[in-house]
Amino acid sequence: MDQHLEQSAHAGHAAHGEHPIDSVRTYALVLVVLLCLTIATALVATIDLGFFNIVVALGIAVTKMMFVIWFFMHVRYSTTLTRLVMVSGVLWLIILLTLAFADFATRGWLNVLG
Amino acid sequence: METAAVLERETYLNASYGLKSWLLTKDHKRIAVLYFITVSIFFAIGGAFAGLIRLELLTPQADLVSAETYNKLFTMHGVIMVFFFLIPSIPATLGNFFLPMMIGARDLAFPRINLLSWYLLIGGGAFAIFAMVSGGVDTGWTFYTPFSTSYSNSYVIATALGIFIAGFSSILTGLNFVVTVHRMRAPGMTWFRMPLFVWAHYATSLIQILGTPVIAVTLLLVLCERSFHIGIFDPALGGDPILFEHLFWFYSHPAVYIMVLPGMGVINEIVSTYSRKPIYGYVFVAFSSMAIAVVGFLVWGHHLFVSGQSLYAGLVFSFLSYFVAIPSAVKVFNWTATLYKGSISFDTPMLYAFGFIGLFTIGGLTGLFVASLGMDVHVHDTYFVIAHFHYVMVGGTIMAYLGGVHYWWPKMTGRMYPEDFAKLSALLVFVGFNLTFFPQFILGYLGMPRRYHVYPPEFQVLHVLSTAGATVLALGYILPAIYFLWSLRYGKVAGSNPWRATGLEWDTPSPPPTHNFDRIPVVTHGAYDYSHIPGEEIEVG
Amino acid sequence: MDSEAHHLETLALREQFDTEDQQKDASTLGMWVFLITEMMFFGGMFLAYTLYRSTYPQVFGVASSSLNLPIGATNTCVLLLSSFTMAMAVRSGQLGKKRAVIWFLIITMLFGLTFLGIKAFEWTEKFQEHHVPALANFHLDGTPLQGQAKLFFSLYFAMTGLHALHMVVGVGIVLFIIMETARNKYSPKYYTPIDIAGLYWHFVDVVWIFLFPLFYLIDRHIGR
Amino acid sequence: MGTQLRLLPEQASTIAPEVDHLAYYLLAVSIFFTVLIFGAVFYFAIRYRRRADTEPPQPQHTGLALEIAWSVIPFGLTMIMFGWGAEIFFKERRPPDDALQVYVVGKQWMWKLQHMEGQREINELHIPINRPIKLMMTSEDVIHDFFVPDFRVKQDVVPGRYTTEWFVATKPGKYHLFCAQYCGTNHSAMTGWVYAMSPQDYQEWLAGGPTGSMADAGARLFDDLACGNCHKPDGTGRCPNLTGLFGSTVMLADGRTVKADEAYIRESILNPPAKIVAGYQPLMPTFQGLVSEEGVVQLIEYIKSLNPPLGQAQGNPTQTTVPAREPAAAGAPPANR
Ligand code: HEA
Ligand code: HEA
Ligand code: HEC
Ligand code: CUA
Ligand SMILES: [Cu+2]
Repeated sequence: MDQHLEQSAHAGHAAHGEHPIDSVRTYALVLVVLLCLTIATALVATIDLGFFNIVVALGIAVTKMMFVIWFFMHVRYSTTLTRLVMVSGVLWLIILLTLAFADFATRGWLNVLG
Repeated sequence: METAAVLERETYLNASYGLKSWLLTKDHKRIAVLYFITVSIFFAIGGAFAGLIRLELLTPQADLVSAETYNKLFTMHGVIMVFFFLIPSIPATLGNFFLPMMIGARDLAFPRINLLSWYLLIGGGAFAIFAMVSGGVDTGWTFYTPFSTSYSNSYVIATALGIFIAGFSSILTGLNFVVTVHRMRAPGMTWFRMPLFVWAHYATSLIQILGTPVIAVTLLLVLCERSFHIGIFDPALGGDPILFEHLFWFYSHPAVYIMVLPGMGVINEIVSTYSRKPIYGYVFVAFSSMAIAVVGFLVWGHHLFVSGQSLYAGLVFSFLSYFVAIPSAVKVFNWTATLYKGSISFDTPMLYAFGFIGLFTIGGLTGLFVASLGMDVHVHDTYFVIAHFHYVMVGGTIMAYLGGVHYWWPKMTGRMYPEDFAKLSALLVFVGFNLTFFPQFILGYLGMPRRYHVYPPEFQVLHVLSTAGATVLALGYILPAIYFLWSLRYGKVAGSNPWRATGLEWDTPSPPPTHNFDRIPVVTHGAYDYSHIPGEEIEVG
Repeated sequence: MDSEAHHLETLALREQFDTEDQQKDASTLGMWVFLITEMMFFGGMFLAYTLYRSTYPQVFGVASSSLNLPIGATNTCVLLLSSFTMAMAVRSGQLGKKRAVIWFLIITMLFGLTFLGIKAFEWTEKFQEHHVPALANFHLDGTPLQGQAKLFFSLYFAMTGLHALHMVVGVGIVLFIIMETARNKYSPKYYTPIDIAGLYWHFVDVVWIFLFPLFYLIDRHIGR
Repeated sequence: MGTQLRLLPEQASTIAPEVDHLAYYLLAVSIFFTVLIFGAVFYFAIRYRRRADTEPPQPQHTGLALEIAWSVIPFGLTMIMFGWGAEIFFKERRPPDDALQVYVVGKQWMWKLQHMEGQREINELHIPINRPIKLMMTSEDVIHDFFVPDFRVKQDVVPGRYTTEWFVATKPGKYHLFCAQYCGTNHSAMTGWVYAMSPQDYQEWLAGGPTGSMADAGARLFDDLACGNCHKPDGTGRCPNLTGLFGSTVMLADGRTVKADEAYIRESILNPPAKIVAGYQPLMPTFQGLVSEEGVVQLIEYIKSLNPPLGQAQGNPTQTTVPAREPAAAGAPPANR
């Protein structure tokens, strides 16, 4: 757990100085990776992999997202709290989707209408 | 002597004068006052609608208003009460005022955003009022599709837009509180030294942040569908109207905890102060707020048991619904245990707290009825549900709100309210409330459906009781409105700590100075430390 | 402890805060919290999308392949480029290079506008192809299920429209930051607003990173 | 009934006493805790009232055992509520196979009901007692809800799909029928009566009605809409033979299988391209707008009547249009979206 959760804010902020500044090279590399992934995903979409089209498309999207938030959004230097905020956001989205699908996906079971 | 002190000292009230100094203020206390005035007006409007509803239901036939008008009445009653009164009520007034003070901060983290939140509420309210005066809206506060998107001929768009905007007010308040609690605590104010009021508001804020955007986007989709005829929920295109219900309740169930958690926070402060004891099981109560906030997101489907949702989803949602009941039960038991061996006084706020504990218990327990699948099939959309939620929202939250306003009135205004009248109003509210809503449980079980303008004559007796109760209840609400105004001028001057309570907000003069504390406190012990009884006064620095 | 309650307010240190670090932490946290509200905001639409896509995979596949893939991919690249220049602007802010900040932000803004321009072009295309669900002449070739096809395009317009709206707001924010930078408001000690604007911009990029495969890519093969 | 005060609605169905028993349990738990809390609050408040303003407070420590006890015991009680409620719910939701079917179409602001024998009613439902009645319900416009308090049953009626509700009435009498889902201006007027009658009375009532059954009406409609031009009884032509369709498992062109229930047939008529039968071309035109929801249910009854008498029981097809590879079981795509 982040120490902020345990200590008062005033006592805890000493730990947060400036985070290091990334080099231009890092950013440029990230950009290249992102562009390559984009081209890759667009190309893969034109071949028929059946169900795996979805897996690949979303897999690449998640990878791209990770690159953007990890480098561009400086999450690699961020506090545990920030990461916690992010993770909980994703978690809540998952709650919304799964529990809603608990309904949609099981409607036809049991052969009872409605 | 005391009067002189109040008059000479600079307080947040006399720091500057003029309308502009209020409308452009960044002081969380002034913004809280603005909110207080705003939500009071909304409550009066919503209450007026309730009055008309009750009058119409006095007889089985339609004799006061037409069916159309009646539908608009309960819709606007629900919309105003929920979105423009109850959700902002405690957090934006008492929370805004006292949360920073309780953690020893000079203000919220983002004072400008705080002011913006108030303007958003006003803006949203303006749309809602516009919709009301230009003809009203008749969808019910739940806006079920396809009625709201394709069939209703009323001002759905303006109302939904109003709620949409007010939603952002709520989101920004939540955001502000979360950041404030994380980043603005005074030295020594650790998480487990925070008053439970702060914990409750922190939990509330999480719900506001995670839930409100979903209702916003849902209403946006309704707006699009209604204005551009694109069909997202339209069964004619293969769309699913139940999807709307899922999206709506994903927010609106957690929203009921936005409404009740702050009230529970208030009750913690009151019960502790008037029994001069720390809240029994502090840690459990703190975590129960968080548990309610989290688990509250897993149960929304219990509003859809008979909607055509799948059996299995119903099963899951019913099961999970019982998990929210436990943290609520933990709170009730801990409050009761706090009274044990306390030093209990019967000042008005404590009477409201007793009222809250009792009525919330009844409301919550009837929540267990409706969470039980086989039972809900019978009572869903009947007056049983109406009674359930008025018990938790009116018997619960409004009791807590009134209790809190009485409790902190001396701090906010520097004046005492008249104790005898206050006790009378607490009594009127309690009696009136029960008379209004208890008969509705029976009505509901008998099968009286909600949102009915005319009804079979055999239900009349109970409806008459209910209307009679509402009259008493209205008196109980109007009385405080009068004596609070009266007290602003004629009330006894309150010292900094009239209740001899603990808590940083009582460590500063009443009314507090602009930046809350003359010097930022250093906290050395947990909340509710009654190892000695705090003094009546502190020196005015 | 800080007993000076009424210190002078500056941009870098507003009066409710004790230290610059505290203020910076608060602002960053505030932005992240705001971003998860945005995420839930889009989340409602993602739910609608997921439901209908899984209910009508066939029609959605056909509709997907009617979208213009080269243009969608180009637009994705434009947005990624803008994210890069945004990251560079923040970096320059950290280093206190005022001119670089301004230039990078201007490029970012231009990329943003390019994205919007291309999007506008795509939408006009949809009007010409009769793919606008609100219009009476709606028709999608390749499937008899016109109603469900309408659902796809309703979601398409709602989601890309909302995304575009966020871009417009983003461009406005960048413009504001450019002006403030020009007025020397920021320094290596206080560049939080640039940082925060960056977070917002990247977030909007991330949303597109998902919209692109969901609308343009998945099940594209079904259409052909 | 009159205007005298009642506390419980009549128990007029087999499920009603069960629901009431559950209610008694819930009530008992509620009364217990309400009395406990009110009692404790009153007792402590009086017993420990403040006697002097300087009274020293008595510190007290949290009892872990107590916290656990008052979480676990209520939790146990709620699990009974859950289990019991769920049991009744499943009973309420799963109609027996031999139920007498009645079709219900909700519409702003009236109930339209059709019996198999051909009787049609508005805002009134006549049924025999002691016989399971299954309502097959849909709506022409917005969501409604078919609520009979004395039977303790309620189910939303949703446009675009079928929902069901069933019950066994136990007492002859006249019972309220309410629309319990808000549906617009005259929602509170969308009420009616359910007449539960002894089997003999019911037979008499039936006899007083029109002669043609629902299936007959469906057959006429089948002719009027010229369905028969394609769907020939001998199964020739480019169209599937509808004989024996109902209850069978249909193989679709995209490889899925569906169970041919009411929802499937409704969809086949109103939105034929949604599910194409394997081996056929999507030639069938949509009948959306040409046939009302009532017409659709008549057609469904007609198609059902094409099944040979032996195969009456659902889920036991005597004949399938296309040999089924596997029964539409759990996991198959839901047919009734
Ligand atoms: C402040 C608002 C609030 C609160 C706190 C609650 C709390 C609860 N609600 Fe309620 N509810 C509403 C507001 C609220 N509700 C509204 C507005 C509606 C209707 C909306 C509409 O349709 O218009 C509604 C409707 C509603 C329904 C849908 C009914 C229907 O439409 O058919 C259900 C179903 O499960 C439900 C359940 C619950 C449960 C289980 C709780 C629990 O959280 C209650 C927990 C509390 C306790 C259990 C009491 C304290 C405990 C004890 C004293 C100890 C003993 C405890 C046990 C034995 C467990 N509520
Ligand atoms: C916070 C929420 C809240 C509050 C406080 C109330 C308060 C009251 N409600 Fe409401 N109610 C709802 C939320 C609330 N309600 C909701 C969400 C619905 C569902 C709507 C729907 O179906 O869509 C509903 C529905 C509802 C119905 C059902 C209508 C129907 O289904 O047909 C009824 C019927 O009795 C009712 C009655 C009352 C009464 C008598 C009060 C009383 O407590 C009100 C008493 C208050 C007053 C009478 C005001 C008196 C005070 C003043 C006038 C102050 C004077 C002002 C100054 C001096 C400045 N309400
Ligand atoms: C133009 C010819 C045509 C007409 C007219 C027509 N149908 Fe069809 N019908 C078809 C074809 C071809 C199919 C098989 C392809 C498919 O599933 O859509 C079919 C399939 C069906 C099915 C699904 C059969 C199965 O085996 O699963 C039903 C039910 C049905 N039709 C009912 C009707 C009804 C009722 C009408 C009149 C209101 C009607 N049809 C009119 C051509 C027609
Ligand atoms: Cu139909 Cu209410
Ligand atoms: Cu709920």
